[in-house]
Amino acid sequence: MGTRDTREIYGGSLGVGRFLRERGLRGTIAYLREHGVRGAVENAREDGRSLLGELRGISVAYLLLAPTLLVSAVFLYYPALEALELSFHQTLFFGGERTWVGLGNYETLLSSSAYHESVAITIAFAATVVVGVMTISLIVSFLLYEVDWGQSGYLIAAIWPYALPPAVAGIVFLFLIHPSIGTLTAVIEGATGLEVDWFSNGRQAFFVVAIAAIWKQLGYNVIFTVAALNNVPATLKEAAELDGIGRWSRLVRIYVPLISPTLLFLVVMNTIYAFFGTFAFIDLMTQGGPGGATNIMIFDLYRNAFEFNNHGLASAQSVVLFAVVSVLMYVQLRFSDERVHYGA
Amino acid sequence: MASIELTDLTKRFDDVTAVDGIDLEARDGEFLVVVGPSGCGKSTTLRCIAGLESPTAGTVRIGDEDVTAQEPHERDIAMVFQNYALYPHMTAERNMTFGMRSATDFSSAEIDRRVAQAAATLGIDDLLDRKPSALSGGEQQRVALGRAIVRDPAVFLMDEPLSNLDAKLRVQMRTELSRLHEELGTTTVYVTHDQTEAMTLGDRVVVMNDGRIQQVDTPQELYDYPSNRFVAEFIGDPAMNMLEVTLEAGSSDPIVRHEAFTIEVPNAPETEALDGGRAVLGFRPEDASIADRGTSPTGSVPDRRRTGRGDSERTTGPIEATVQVTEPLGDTLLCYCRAGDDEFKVQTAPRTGRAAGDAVTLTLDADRLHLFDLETGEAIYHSDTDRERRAATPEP
Amino acid sequence: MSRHSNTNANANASTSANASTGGESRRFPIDLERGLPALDGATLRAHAGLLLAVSLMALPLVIAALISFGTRATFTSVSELSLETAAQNYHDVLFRYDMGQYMLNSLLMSVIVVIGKLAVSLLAALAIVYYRFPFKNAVFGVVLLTLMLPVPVRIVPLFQLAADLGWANSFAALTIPYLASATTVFLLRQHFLSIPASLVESAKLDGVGPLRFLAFVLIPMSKGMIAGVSVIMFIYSWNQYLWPLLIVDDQSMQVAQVGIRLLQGVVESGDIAWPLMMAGSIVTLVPPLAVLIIFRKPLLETFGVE
Amino acid sequence: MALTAGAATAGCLDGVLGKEETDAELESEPDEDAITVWHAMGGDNGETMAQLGDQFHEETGIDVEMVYQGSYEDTLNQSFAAIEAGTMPEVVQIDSLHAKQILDTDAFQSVEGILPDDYPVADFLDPVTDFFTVDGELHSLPFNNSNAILYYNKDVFAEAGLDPESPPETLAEVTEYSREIVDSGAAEYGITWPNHVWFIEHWYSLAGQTLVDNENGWADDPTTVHTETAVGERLWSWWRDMAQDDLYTNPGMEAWGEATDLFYGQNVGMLLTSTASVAGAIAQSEEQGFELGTGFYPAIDGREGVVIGGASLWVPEDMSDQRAEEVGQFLEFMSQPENQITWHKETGYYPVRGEAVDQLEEDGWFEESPHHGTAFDQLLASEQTTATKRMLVGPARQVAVQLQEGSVEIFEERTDLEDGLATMKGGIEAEMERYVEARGS
Repeated sequence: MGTRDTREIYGGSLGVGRFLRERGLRGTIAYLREHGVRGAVENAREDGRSLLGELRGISVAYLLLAPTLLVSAVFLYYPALEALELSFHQTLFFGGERTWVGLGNYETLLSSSAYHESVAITIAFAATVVVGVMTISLIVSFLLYEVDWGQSGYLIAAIWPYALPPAVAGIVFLFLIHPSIGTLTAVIEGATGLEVDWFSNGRQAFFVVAIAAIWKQLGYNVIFTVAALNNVPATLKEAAELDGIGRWSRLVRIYVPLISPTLLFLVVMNTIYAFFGTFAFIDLMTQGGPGGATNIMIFDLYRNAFEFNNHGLASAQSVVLFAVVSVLMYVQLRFSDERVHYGA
Repeated sequence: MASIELTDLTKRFDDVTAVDGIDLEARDGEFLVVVGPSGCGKSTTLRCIAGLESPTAGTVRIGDEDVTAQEPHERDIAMVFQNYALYPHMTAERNMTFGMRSATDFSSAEIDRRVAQAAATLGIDDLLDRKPSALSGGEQQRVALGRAIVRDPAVFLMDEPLSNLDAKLRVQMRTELSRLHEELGTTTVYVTHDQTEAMTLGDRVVVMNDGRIQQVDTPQELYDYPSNRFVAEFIGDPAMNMLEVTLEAGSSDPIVRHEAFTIEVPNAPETEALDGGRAVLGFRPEDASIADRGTSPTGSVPDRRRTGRGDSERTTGPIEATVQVTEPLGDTLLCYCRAGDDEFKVQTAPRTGRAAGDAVTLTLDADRLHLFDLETGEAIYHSDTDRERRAATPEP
Repeated sequence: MSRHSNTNANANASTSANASTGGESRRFPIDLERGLPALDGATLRAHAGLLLAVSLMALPLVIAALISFGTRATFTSVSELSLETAAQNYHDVLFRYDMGQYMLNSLLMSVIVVIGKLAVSLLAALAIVYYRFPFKNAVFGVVLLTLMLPVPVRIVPLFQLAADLGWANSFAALTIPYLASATTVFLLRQHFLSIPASLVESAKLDGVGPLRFLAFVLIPMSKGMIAGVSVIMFIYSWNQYLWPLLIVDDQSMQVAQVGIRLLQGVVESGDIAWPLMMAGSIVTLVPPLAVLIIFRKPLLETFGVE
Repeated sequence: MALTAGAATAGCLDGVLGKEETDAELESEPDEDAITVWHAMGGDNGETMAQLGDQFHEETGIDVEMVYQGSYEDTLNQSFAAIEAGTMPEVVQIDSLHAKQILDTDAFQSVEGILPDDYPVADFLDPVTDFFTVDGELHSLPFNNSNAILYYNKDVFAEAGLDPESPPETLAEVTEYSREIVDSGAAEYGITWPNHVWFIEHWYSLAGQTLVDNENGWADDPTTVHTETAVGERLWSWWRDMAQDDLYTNPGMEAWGEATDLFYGQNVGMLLTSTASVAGAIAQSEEQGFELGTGFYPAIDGREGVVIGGASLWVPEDMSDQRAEEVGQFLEFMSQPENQITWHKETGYYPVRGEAVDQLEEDGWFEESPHHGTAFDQLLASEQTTATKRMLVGPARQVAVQLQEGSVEIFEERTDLEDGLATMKGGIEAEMERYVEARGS
């Protein structure tokens, strides 16, 4: 984390980091074999600080972290590993009945064209949702920031979808544009001349669900974006106005770089939302249909687990999903390293 | 009250050596100032004394106790920070007492007594129930000082406490700090990058650079007898002029030859060894004076600023130079003069109408010349012979 | 095809705004002499864009509310809606279908999760920011990685674990698995990093212990962030559906979200309960929305992510 | 809602984890001696269940806790989870479609074993006993059974010039009636029904064609589905033509509520759905101001018989004999004629006990409310053949989903008839094979 943070004044590091850096892994192991751990610790730590003092500080640090690490280990990591183990079985009745099939589940996934389609659709869906959410929330937040009065009124109206539970959002949207009994269906058909028919038209279903997912996530993004904009020093806004820079170029050239750490944070959170959090819309509106057009991975996983009681396959899918999202996350963070401007 | 002793104090951060094995002693009750450019290790040294940094090597002793491995609060020291470090959500009074109330077993009556006393000393009685955001910079700094005084520690440690204040307030706070030190007499280590502050506040001044101590001395000694080029150029504003010269044995006194002039240097026994060697001549702008066109270089020169030294006025010169730029500072006029390829500054009386382009003849105060080794920068010669006589007199 | 008519509207707003970048002067919104809000071109367009965006976002809620006033999901005219049907719907939802009880359970669960998660995350953030200890970055990475392990990915083993612990139908099962939170630790860490280092140094000089420093300095100075993060945690735990659905089968313990699912079950059995569904949805939306509105100020002031 | 989290956390920083533990114990442990019944009866039907439970409590003093677990699927999932967690209730209502999976868990005991000795098992209606008897024993207590009937809007019929008293009986007639309705503008569409496998089962059983092999799954685990048969081709081609000519509208996957809503909103002239909605249909038709008609489920051409739907009450294995005896009493109470009659009248599920039927006929109930009788008459008119005995299939959910999604592909003409039928068949065969492989035995 850049230069050493002078805040870290409790605890101690036993000089482990420095020790490793100086000697490299093999050197350290050789040293340990020769002097034993006690000798190494004795030598490695910075002089002048009592070994006991540092050890006490370090144990306090781990004690403070214990609840978080314990809960993470027991209720997040252990079940995740169990899921991995489960993915090598065929299961029935909520995992009660399980027979070992090794990579059987993974083979079915690799060979099933439906699953390949599902992966492709998921990535397209995630991209649409993330881009849609980021652009619209940025525009709305920026307008909110620019407007001098009535801000809190607009704000409440812009962030309330965040409070809406996903299942409820799904039901409400189902009723808004249900092809035959939707409240808005007639209006939309009148206005755009399109035939609202997303029960049978795959592309339409994809966009309808994407719009619902985007709409739900706007609130969360507006909160963070407006907060970040508020943190940008006001002098910059005045300076830009003096130079006569237009509103939208001001947004793109000045504000976006300055709030890029927040935007990066939001891209990561929106990606996780698009992959894992949009299941309710699919489950309530299209059930992955029509013809698998909206069968995103998390829905397929959920249906295998809870409708077909095939937890083995579902676990395999969760492993693949985890891998896909990790790769995407890594790319995002790597890509953004140069673009994100820290310390606004 | 207690003295502070650092022996072979070293502090390395990964690949950077911030403090490189320094030995330093702050006498009991002394106001010791550590001065140097940013990144010279002065703050790190202070933090090692405070215990906020653990030294890579060497020991820290306060009073006669080795505190190197002790926690900061066991060292009976108090520290004042550059940004005051006041808790924004607590009143001034709560700020001053939060530490004592949570970590010591003083009775609250005792604490209240100390707060009242400290507030009186600093004149902040009416500020006690206000929050930092409602105080000015100077007031916040006084509250920070109050927090240190309330602890009645053995040592005060101050990390550039005045640099956030505006110039006028800084001068005022300087006099207050001196008065405070007179009154309390607590041993104080004061870190600053401002050499004027160092000269005015310090009983003694430690000049540091690149993690090493360049010189420790009283302000006037530092000014008059810098131990190397760095101290010479760092102490004193405007800085001492440095000209590359060669030394030659003269008839009676050795001769210093520069491409544009040669001058005699009085009774410099050490210079014989460097006969023909190259060195660096140093003289302060106020020790050079401009002779009027008419008078001979060696005669006494009316417009030379007296430096309060009554004894014999030996001068040396002449140096022919042309004025490049003049900077009127109100009480003096600073002339940037050029002789040959070198440029140097000369401080003369104001309102003498000197202007850029004038050709002038300069004479130097023969008792205020310095020679430094070209490679090491170490001082090899100070023309003033008073040093032994003055050193013998007892400290003020 | 414009994906979202909302973007379209804003696009128009932006194009015209660019056109007149020239003499865009920003005047004080209320022009004192003339007494009228003197809106120049740019602000007018900003308001127009905002009104459109905001109304499109609010539309679903409005329609859901309207449906909850009627007896059938598709109403042709407002005349079919009436206040006493609404009263009837909301009364049924709250009492006959126990949504009231479910919401109390959800409230208790959310409050415990918020307080528990906050305490745990504050301690973790304190350790991560103010302590130096070996493998610190690895530990922080482990905490952040939990973001990638959402409930559906580990639901079966988690259920078996909770069952083995004998936690079925208990508040322990509903709350403890949620106590570790990557987002909260991350946001608190960002906030602690914005507090000047000299404060903790002067605390250390005074000998103030880390926990006292947390309780009397860090927390009072982070009230805004804590309130903001609590809102996010409250809404997250209020919206939990899959895990409570599985681990709780005694309906007196059930949470609001599963209550909606039960209402949906009622509809699936052919009974026309859609207005009830909408009433249930509106009712479950009230607490998180109230929390969001009450705490919107801290949310917006402290959420800059450096 | 004191949410000043800052002060709260500062105050109870140390004891916070302890606080949760005490809260967990405070929650009341489920009352041990009450008989817990998990059921999937929502809304009014759920209320009737609760009344019956209270009545049983008054008569016998044994407390009954009726717990509504959501849809049949949620209840099934909850049961599997409960088997794992060892938190099984005393009685679980399971849909007849999921019977095979419950049997395969070997966690349930046959109901006949715990019913009182003098219980008149033979009094159940033949098609009902036929379905719920496994290896010669009544495995679960038939409780809420139904089949699908045709609901139609007599005013729409009249407006379209159709005889309101003679509803269509064959698919061809349905097409004809629908065209009249749509052309005359009496309603937007002719007919709709929720996209659920139960309706496909009806058409197959009426045509006397088993849907899966091995005697509809009763002889042995089924290995294939009979989509590529004459019946399949006629059914799905009819369905496609109806959809393409806009005579049929798709309310959505398993969209029971949306389908009835379309019918009550008079957007569609005819509706196929379960007799369980008859009470709701009568009420809504009066409210919406149109005259309701009901008729037999339209067949492809012949009428061999309708397949039974609805659910039955299963009893888990592990319980003390004393508790089993109490549950036996409860089951007997629930299937007593009077209770069957109240259940039938309030919900529309037909009575499954002969005595109850005789009682109702004596009271002239079926004349008084003919719509209630339609499904019942349809049941009595059905023969007992392997085709009319609902399929017993392990991966029931997958079979249902594949058939339902496959149908959409066909009637939306995203695939031609032959490929559509073949894909459904292939997909289902794979699932059947996986199920047997996973179950092992």
